[in-house]
Amino acid sequence: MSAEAVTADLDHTADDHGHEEHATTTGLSHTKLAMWVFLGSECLLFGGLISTYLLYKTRGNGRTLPTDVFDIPFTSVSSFVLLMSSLTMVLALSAVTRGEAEAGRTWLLATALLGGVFIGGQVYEFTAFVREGVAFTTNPASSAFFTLTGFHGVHVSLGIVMLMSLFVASLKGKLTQRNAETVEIVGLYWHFVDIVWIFIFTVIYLIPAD
Amino acid sequence: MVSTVAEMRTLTRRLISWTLVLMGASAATGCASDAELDTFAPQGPIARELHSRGVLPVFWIAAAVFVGITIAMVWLIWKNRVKTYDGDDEWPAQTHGHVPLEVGWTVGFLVTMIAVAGIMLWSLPTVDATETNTMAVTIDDRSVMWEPTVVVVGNQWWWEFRYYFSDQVDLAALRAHGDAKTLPPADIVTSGQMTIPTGEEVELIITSRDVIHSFWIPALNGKRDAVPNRFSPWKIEASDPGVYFGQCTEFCGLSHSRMRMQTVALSPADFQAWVDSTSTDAMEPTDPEALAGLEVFSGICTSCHLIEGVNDDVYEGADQASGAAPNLTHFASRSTFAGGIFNTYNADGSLNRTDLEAWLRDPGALKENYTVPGEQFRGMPDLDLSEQQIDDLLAYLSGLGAKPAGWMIEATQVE
Amino acid sequence: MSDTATSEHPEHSEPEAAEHHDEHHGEGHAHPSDWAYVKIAVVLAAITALEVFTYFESVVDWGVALVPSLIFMMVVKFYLVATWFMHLRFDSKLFGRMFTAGLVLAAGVYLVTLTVFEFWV
Amino acid sequence: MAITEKTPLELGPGDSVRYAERPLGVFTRPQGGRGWRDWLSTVDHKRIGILYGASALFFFLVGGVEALLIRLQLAAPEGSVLSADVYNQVYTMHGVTMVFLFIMPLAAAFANYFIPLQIGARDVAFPRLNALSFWIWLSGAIFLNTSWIVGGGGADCGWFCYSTNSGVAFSPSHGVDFYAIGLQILGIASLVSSVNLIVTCLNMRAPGMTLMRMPVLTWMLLITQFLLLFALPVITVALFLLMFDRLFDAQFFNPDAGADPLLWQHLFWIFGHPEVYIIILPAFGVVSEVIPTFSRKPLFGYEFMVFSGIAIGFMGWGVWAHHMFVSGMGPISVAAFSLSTMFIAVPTGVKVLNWLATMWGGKLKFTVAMKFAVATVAMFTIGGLSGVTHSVAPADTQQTDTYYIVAHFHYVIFGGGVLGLFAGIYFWWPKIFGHFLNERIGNWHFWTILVGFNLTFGPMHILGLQGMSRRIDTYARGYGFEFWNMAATIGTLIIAAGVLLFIWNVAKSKRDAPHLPPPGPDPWDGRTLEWSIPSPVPAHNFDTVPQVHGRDEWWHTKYAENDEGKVVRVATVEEAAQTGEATGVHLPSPSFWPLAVAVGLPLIGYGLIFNLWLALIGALLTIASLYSWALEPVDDPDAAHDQHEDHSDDEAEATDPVAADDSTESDQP
Repeated sequence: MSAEAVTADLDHTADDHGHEEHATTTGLSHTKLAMWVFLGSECLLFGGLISTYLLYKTRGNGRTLPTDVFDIPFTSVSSFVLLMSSLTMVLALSAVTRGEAEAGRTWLLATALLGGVFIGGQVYEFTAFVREGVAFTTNPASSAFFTLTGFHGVHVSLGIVMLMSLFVASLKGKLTQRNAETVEIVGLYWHFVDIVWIFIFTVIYLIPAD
Repeated sequence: MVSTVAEMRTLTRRLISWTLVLMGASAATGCASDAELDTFAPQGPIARELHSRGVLPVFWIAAAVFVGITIAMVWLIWKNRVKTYDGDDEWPAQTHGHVPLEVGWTVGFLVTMIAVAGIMLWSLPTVDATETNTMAVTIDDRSVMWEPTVVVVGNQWWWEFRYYFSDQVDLAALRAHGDAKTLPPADIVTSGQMTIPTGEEVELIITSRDVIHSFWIPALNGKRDAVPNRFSPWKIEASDPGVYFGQCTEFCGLSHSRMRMQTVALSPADFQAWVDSTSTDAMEPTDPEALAGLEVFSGICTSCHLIEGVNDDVYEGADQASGAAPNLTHFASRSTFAGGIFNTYNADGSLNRTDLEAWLRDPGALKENYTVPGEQFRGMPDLDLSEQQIDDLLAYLSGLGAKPAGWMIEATQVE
Repeated sequence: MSDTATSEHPEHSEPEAAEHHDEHHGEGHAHPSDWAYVKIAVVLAAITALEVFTYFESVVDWGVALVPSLIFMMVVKFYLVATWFMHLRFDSKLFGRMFTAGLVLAAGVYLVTLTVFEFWV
Repeated sequence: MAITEKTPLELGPGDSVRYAERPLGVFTRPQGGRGWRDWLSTVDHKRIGILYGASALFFFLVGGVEALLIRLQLAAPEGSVLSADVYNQVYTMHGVTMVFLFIMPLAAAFANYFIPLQIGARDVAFPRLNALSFWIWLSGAIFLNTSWIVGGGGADCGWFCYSTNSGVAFSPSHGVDFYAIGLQILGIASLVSSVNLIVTCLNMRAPGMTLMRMPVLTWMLLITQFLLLFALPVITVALFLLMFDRLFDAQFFNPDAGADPLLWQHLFWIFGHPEVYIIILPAFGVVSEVIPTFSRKPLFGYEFMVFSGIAIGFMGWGVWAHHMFVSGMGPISVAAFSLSTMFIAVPTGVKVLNWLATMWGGKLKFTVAMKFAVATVAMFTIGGLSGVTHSVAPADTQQTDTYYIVAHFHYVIFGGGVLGLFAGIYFWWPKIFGHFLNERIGNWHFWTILVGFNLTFGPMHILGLQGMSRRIDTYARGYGFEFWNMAATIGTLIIAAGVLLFIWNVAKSKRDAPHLPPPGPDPWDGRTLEWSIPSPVPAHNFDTVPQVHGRDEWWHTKYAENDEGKVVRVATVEEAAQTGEATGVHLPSPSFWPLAVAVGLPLIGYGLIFNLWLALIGALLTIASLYSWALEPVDDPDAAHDQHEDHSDDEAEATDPVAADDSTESDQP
């Protein structure tokens, strides 16, 4: 998508600094602004899913609730993993910005791996819950739980796809200092997914249901 | 280009059409006799107060603002219009704005809306506040003090009304533990027509067994939705005996338009009489045709319909067989059937065999319905009855309950 | 950079443009060092540990303070990630405003919705 | 950082407008310029605007036919034109079509075409994403309507689709599935487009075009984009819950399992009420351009118009539950939402008076555009005032879900929105197509529409107060509904005649155009930048990007006030207008990938409903297209300036994740 900034970029022939920031009214990059605008929108999406769960969390229809089968120590570990992936993400950006392609690549891979561990944990958690009698269709609480955490999981997975794409681009030598901004934008997305989980971890898992 | 005269004429016409719309609204109330749902013809204290406090004042305010803006606009058009700019180099004064003016009309609108807010707060109690009123009702030879309350249950596409005299229910209890599909047994369960005593504020507890419906008797109060898994309070009151019409107003699926209801207001004495005759088990048939009809009912209809004294024992306290069909114990005491869309009796008081037979022959032809495989029927299915079975059933059903009074049959005639 | 001076266009009145001016260039030097990021991460980890610690009620019973403390810790973590890792501290305020608009709106409408179900009856 | 003199929009060296021509291996980008195929690959905001407009008008006819069917059914008691089943589908699809497939895309047409022109930009921030928005919207629109053929009929739950009636047990055909998935596809389109246009508005203004100098149309469209940005995720959540319930047996709306049907209503109306302003604000913007032009005065109280627009947009978030006054949500909520609803009337009233003040002392020339604009103000006032009458919650218990409400919102949406957009169509037609619409037929069009509209919806006020419920497929004799229903049906036929007149006008104007003098750049003596460039607009929009010194920049180029405050002409249009003969402007290259991405989404939709393998194919197509898009060279590096060769290549490669992010992940993982 940052490719689309090309209108601005290509039209602006006289400026040989070649950075599209020069081109815009606010001085901000189109792409970065677009990402922030989009993240503002995402707040409403996750807000809706979280609210649905909070409304329904005790509606079990006489069957097991998600809160009955939470494994807080386990989820704590995967939450911690996701939190630390934000660190590796920001280190990746830092490295790419400095022009250290190899370090950047390593940190990108580390971020993707930590994200993968988180997703693996989620898959394990889901299967464990189903075994304990909390499936997607069990009751309103379980439907809301799986939908919320599932949406988050899909967001993380897409983030991993993006990170891996950056990683491949980096392997081909195409991820240079010049387009550090692309890393930054993927990073913004990644951190957003992380802060959503910070919210979910506290509000859904840690705060007692009653 | 159209000439000025022609445009002015059209403009005038437009003005007239507007006036007509607004005036027509109030004029329409004049012909309330053939407009049973008219919201401008309140027939009880609640509706009257709602009308005079809530509806009319804000209409007048809106009308005043409308007239003001329209006059200003028409005057501006009339005064400032030009045919062409050709050859006209004169530009009017270029006013960009005027802050005091802007502040002025902002405040003006604010004040107007504060007035409207006042109207709202002033009229809110007319629909929200409830009074504690009790009346003595004799039930099963016992006199009880009854706080007039009716549990109203929406179904696709008919209304059920439940009366609890002996073990009164209240909103809080129903909200805490209630389930519209397994409500506690009631003294009287009827459908299509809700009977209430005049001069008493009747609390309604409104819920639904399937989708959202809305209970509305315009002459007696506004409407309230019937939401599954919720019990919502509402109230109505009629000043005089009479029949007040209603229509389900929340879209509730296929035959939404054919879900109607009436409220029958009776004097307290008549109400007691209605309680006496309606709280009993069904009458035992005597003549052979009706006995054959009971046979048919027991064989075919009991999976959905319930008649107390016939198949209520099968359902162990539940007076609603499947949750899908009206209780027929006192079928003949109601002057409409099939969700309030047909008359049980002709205007002369004879049984309306035409519609009853047609209904039993193929209900779907009169009121669309469908069946979801593995689910309940949505609406009454075609039971493939023979003409003999239909005749027998009618003989049986027409004997269930006391025939309503002549004035009521006349007043409930629906087309 | 020299060609970006706002004074060239005095009629240009957007605050975000002016505010942004000295911050946005060269992410390399405007942004904190890797070490700073690691320090933030350590703080985040510590808070998370504390959060998880609340779960083991047998050790310390937080009583009524539990929920407020959890929410406070959550907000701190949220804030740290947004301001440091997402660079809101260093970047144009416009970005933060776009995000905050969504956040505040979401908080507003959903809190009202949830309370309507519980309390506004 | 501030604007530099070296703007991106400045002309580079070169000889003519040209497109990338050198093929680049396997990912050759399509070449621009010729034939119908170019419409499929266009990334030009003007062409996309025209595509939006044309498709929207097509769906206006579809929705209009549905409206006619409704009115024919209701013309007389016990109507038998449609069965109850078909009626429910038709009225549902009428609402969905008019809202999502007509007014929103027509407003999007204006937004696409005129935001860049009014702020002095060459295109939107992300041209390919812009194309993507349109194609996704179109694929969603087609998907939604294929429900008639393959889904066992249209959705039959009303456009509001309240739970639990939207459940499988109560709506067993696939119509509601198509509704749930179709609206999500449309939502992605609007969301992508809103991000794009917000960035465009904030980031691509010409030098000197500060926010408070932006034309009011652009302002209202910008507010609309923010409303879309924040409202769409909410309906997306609701639609996902509905879809999961229907297709995967989730329990979100199953009351037997303890679910609360009011959850849907809250989510729907948190979206649905801002949606009302999404519909009406663009029309307010159009009216705010047309009335000043034909009053020969600047808009009265520009700042107040802008801030009242913002206030409406903002307050629109706090009133949603006024759609639920009788739902039983509780008296405190009812009172609170009733109060908040009332005060949204304040900024709206301010707008109306400012329009009148603009006409005050002006020289009003009643072109067809001006007639539509003034009618918009008048009709919207009626709709607004009837809205005030049922903001009083207790009064609303008598009025909600009756034809009074139908009358109210048609006065707002048709009387305000549609008439306003028609004003815009007549006003900007010469700018877009280079010839006028016929004013004489236009007059007929205007008066038939206005009369037909009032005859259709005016009587509905009365019907509603007489107690006629909404959404009923038939009514019995004896309730006093006969006369006004017949009147409304006749009114609808008159509207239909007006629409036919409009179609005839479009055809005849085009046929006559060669024999008539061209309108030139500035046929109406306009005020904003789009009138400073040739009609139709050249592909590159501006030869040189204007330096903006104040509001109504173009008008001030032509006129000034002398010492006595009199307006004198300082430049003729011929002197001041750009010629459109720029050279060497480099334009973004067209691309087929947005279309390809958009084709994948309905396949996913059909797959979810009928067979998951099909969804897999659709998903693969979408993903493959997204990657192809990302890998596609952003442009031919040799075209116009080669110093960016390295840059564009890298950008393309590195870009793909972000592209994937913004276009798919937002709502549709």
